[in-house]
Amino acid sequence: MSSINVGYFPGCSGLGTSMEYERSTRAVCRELGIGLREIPDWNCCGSTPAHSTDSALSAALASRVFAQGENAGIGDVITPCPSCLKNLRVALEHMEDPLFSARVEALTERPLKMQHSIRSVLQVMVEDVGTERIRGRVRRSLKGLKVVPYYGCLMTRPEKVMRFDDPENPVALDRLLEALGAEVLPFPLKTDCCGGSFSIPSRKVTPRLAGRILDMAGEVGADLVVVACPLCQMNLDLRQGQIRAGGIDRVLPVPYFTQLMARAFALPEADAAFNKLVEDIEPAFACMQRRAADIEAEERKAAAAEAEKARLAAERAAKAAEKAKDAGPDGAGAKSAGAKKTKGKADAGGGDV
Amino acid sequence: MKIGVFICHCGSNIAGTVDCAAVAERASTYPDVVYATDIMYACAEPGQDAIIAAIKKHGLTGVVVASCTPRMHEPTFRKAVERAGVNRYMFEMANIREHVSWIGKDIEANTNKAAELVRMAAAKLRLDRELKPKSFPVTKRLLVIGGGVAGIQAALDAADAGLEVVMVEKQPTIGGKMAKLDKTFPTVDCSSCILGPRMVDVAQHPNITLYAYAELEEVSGYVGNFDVKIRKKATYVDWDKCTGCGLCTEKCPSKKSYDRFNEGVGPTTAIIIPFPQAIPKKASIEREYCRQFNKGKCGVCAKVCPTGAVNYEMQDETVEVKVGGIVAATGYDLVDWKVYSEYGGGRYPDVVTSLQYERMLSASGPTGGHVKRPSDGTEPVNVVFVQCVGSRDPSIGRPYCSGFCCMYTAKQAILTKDHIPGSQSYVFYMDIRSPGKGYDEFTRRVQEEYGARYVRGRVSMIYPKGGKLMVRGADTLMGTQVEVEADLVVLAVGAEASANSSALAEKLRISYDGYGFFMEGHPKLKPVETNTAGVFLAGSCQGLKDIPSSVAQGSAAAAKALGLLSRDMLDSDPQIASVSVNRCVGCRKCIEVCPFKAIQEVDMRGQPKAEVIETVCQGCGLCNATCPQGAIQLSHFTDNQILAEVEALCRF
Amino acid sequence: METVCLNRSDDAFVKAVEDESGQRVSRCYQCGNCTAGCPMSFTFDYSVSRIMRLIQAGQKEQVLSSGAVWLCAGCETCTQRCPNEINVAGVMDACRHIAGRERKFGARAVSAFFKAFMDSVRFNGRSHEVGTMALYMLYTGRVWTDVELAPKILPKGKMPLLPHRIAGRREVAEIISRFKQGLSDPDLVRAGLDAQGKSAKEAVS
Amino acid sequence: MSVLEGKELRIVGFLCNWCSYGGADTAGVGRFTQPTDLRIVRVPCSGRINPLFVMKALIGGADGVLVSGCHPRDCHYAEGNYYARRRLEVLKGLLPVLGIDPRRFEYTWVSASEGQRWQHVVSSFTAQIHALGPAARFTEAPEPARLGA
Repeated sequence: MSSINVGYFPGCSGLGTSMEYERSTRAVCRELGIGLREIPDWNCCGSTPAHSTDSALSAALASRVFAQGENAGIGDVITPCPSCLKNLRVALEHMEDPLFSARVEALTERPLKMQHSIRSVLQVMVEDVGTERIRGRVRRSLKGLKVVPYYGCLMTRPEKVMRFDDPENPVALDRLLEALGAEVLPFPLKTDCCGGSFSIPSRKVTPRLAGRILDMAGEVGADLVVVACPLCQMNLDLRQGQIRAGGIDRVLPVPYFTQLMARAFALPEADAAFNKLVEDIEPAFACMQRRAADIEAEERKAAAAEAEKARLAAERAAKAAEKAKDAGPDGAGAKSAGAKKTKGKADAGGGDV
Repeated sequence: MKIGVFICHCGSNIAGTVDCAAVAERASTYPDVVYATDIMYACAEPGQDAIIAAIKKHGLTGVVVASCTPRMHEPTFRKAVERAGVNRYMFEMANIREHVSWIGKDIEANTNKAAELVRMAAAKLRLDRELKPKSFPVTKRLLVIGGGVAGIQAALDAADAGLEVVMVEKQPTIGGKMAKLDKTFPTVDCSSCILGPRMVDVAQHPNITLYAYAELEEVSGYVGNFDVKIRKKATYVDWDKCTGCGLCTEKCPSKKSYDRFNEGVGPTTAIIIPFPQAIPKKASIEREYCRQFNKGKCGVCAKVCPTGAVNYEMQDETVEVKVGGIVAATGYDLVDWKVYSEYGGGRYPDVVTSLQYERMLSASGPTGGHVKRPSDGTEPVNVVFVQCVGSRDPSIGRPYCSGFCCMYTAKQAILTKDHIPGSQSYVFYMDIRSPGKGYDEFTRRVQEEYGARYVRGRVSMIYPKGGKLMVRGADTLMGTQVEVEADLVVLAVGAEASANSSALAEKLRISYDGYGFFMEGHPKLKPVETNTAGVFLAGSCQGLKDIPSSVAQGSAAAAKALGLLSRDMLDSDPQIASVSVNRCVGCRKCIEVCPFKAIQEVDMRGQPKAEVIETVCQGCGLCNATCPQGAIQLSHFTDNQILAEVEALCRF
Repeated sequence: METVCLNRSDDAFVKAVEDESGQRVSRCYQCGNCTAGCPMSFTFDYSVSRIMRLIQAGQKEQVLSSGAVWLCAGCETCTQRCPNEINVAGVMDACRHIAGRERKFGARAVSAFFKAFMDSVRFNGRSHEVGTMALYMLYTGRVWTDVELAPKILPKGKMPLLPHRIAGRREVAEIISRFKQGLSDPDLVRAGLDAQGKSAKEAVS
Repeated sequence: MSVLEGKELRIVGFLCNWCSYGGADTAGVGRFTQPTDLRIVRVPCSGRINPLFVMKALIGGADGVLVSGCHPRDCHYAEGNYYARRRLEVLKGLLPVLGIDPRRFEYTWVSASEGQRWQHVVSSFTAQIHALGPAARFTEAPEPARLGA
């Protein structure tokens, strides 16, 4: 697959609080040959407030988005925001029911004519682009960076609607970050809820829920928490001060995965837009570079030791073969084949360095 | 023909939605019907007496009873008419309960339908002929499939009564799941102390032949005379030579093999004797872990074996046995609990299954009976038990209760306190199911005397934090979320029908339910029989049950088998095929389709003709539907009879 | 605590919740898994499983006036782990719909935030963070909400003061207004469909 | 009264004794409500069913015929249901030639434990036959003997 062309729904937060997600997503897609066609004059999907009011109202707002896409001939759409994704996906599911679909049309007065699909940017990255191609694009590996992936609650749930990855222990983002060179630490709270939009009406929610996530990330030794959801990012990053007031002392930067992709692809700094994060990420990168240097030194040492071992083994084998030559032809054949095998292994080891 | 028709009310079961008197009235107008009446309970003694009296009074030569399913009471009524001097095959039933009164409430429609079913039965009866059974000799040998506690009980009971028994066990040792248990509830007596001697009895009984590490390959034949093929899997050790000294298992260099018997608690070797009390106590090689097989060189076990029993060239071997009856006692397997990613799905070493915990508790287990955390070998203090993992969970297709987890969890909580006096157990449960002798008292003792904290609610998630496991649950009685910091979590994993049970059922030609459990003949009255004559069930293969129930069923199956095989001759069902020699053209089509090889070609004045071997024919009628001449007819289900039923229905 | 009279179960309410959510609440056997995993449980007056129980018992008043139905974050953890495959989050959503229609707001701050958000969408066609916050403060009188975050985020240029208004904002406003007029009411729409179906059949014959 | 006028249609079922007849019993024991149209003819095995039975029923006045046997590989007589399936599939292809709508005949598998499945099979087949309406009656029903020969 050389190029992908797909409709794009940025979501409202992309214009404000998650503009770094928006910028890095566009830059990374450009780099990977994914053509994004923004839905013209798109509207808000209604988010939690709409589906909390009425399912048909929520679906009607989603339906207008798809109708706008239709006008531009767009059927397949991707979005970076899992909350938008869930609303749009649920709307499409519900609208398969004719009565529900008629209720939605009573609100929009714009019946849909095309087949529509909606997926997340993350899904396209792992399913269409694939981790191998991503690995191939890496110019500045994230080797030495210890990360935990935080998927949030909606990326994989509800399972029947999202149909993406394991709902309890997703690994798509893990694989993607590994492809960028980062060390992905096991993180048991990958899909725990951070409190979502309830951080505004209820002050006690974020310190407790987002706090628990940051706490665990710190405990497993992460340099940073990688996210894929604007709401999660805001709760974990912007509100980290509020959380710290609740007694958690660690500072953890919370970048979007697309920002790390932009950095690993060596895209311009404006594309990665790390300066938009509230908690500074640069100390984490500095730490990464120190660690990377240590790792490389270790690897060189190990490779040298391996090569030495292989050399000695080869020598021993050669000597044995010489001895065996006197003993008889059968034994010699067998032994020298063994020696060759060992040598081959040493060569492969050398190639890795 | 003089037909009598009896319409059963079955109390209100039928009469509630069928006007039985009206059905009887309509039946009295059907051809050859000379007597028709409705009756309160046809199957009860007064009902049977009334039928007999009517036969005598009206000189009836055929009887129709409209009541429940013939699968239930056809034999009952056949015996009754026979007592009145009418051939038992001059009898038909109309199923107006399961197929009419119980599936709809419209009295008009039900009454009409019942009357039509009676008309069909009467039309069929008019073409019935008197039939007489033939008798055939019985092979007095019983096959028991599965060497768990149910199979052992069945085998020993049958063997003690003088029957020859062949036992097939797919693992290298008998003992089944019970052999893995440390103690048993509610007495907390040692499992191997009570099972061990029974296992030895199996090995030493002169009437029992044991094929361990063997599987049933094929079954043919029929009740009284089954032909069975057993595949003895290659153990790569000649068991005639092996003394069970265990030297090979000490010296085997492949020390990281999966320990099946110990449920993977600690590794084992590639050549194994599953456990010290194994029966037979013989070594076998697990090929997938063996260096000789994987790398082509090693041979350590062969070198150290003092009797030269190891044989890497060994092949599977097939044994053929003739038996008269079969007891299936294939037990159960644990549900694959790894589908619960919220419990770690196998990623957290300190989350173990109940069966693994049994092995940890067992003095002969891999930890020597010391409870230790698999992660760091430390002794746990806070132990959380989670019940209903894989039970009562429609979302994974296991909506049923496994039946024994409540009890073994209580037992394990008691044992935990015994092993680690300073420990605290927490048990998450939904309902405590303890209907057995001394069972509920037992679940009270664990709370009152042993201080286990029972929490009514499911666990939503388990995750590691700081060397501990955080258990997020609910206490629905308090109405709150609860959290426990645990050192060890034991999942009371539910059970399911053992792997490949459906394939075995198909070999035995018995039915199984949607979960793979074998179907009993009747849920109440034929708990150990199946619908295939001569095949019986014992233990959890029929439905999950605890040890006492499995043992009881083992004995019951043995009793049923003995009842069958105590006779020298069996009566064959005369509802079999027969050939009209005039019509038969000797085309051999019937011979080709017969699944039982019950038809042979004979020469009749130079003409080839088909002939049915009466005691072999099972009465399926496949030949009847195949015969292009209509020359071979299945008695009691002839073409004319079935067409008469169709006609009785469609003409009106 | 008040005695609950079980004879006075509001069956119409149970049916309304089941219709609105498409779920069968009788499937719930009160295992508590939803409560066990609920991240918002600590803010609830009744735990989720209690809400399910109250719905089963037809205790309409207690359900609709509870704060819990409004404080559910819709994270779907309960739905994901329910052994009986009940979309519990969907049931909570349905209770919110019914409570909203009956103008019962058990958690004022939450419903006010929802209203502020929807108003922002109605005015602009898209949600506007600053505008939503301003409306929220106006509706609740909580003028100092998150004010300490302003110095962190404003210099980042991530909070534009002016909304992005879309060309089709009237269309969006009309969707919301038609909804308020009750045009998506299931009975009304069904009647309309039936009438159409009839006329279509007539046209054929 | 032939069929309950306007309420019922004539549906004939041929069921094997071991699986489907048992499944219908299980449905009854479970009180799974079903339409009342169907009348069941019990045969030992679906392999006993001669396609001519089905044709005789359809020509003789049935509006629908339902055959049900054991699941593949689950036959009480080892392989009767294989033969049944082969024969009945041929029959289904033949029906249009005889001017009979093939939807009036269905062949299915129901095991003895599948009461709920049986309920579903009966309900949907009955609905299917009701949707097709009463079958056209042949003016003269052919003699059974002629067909059976």
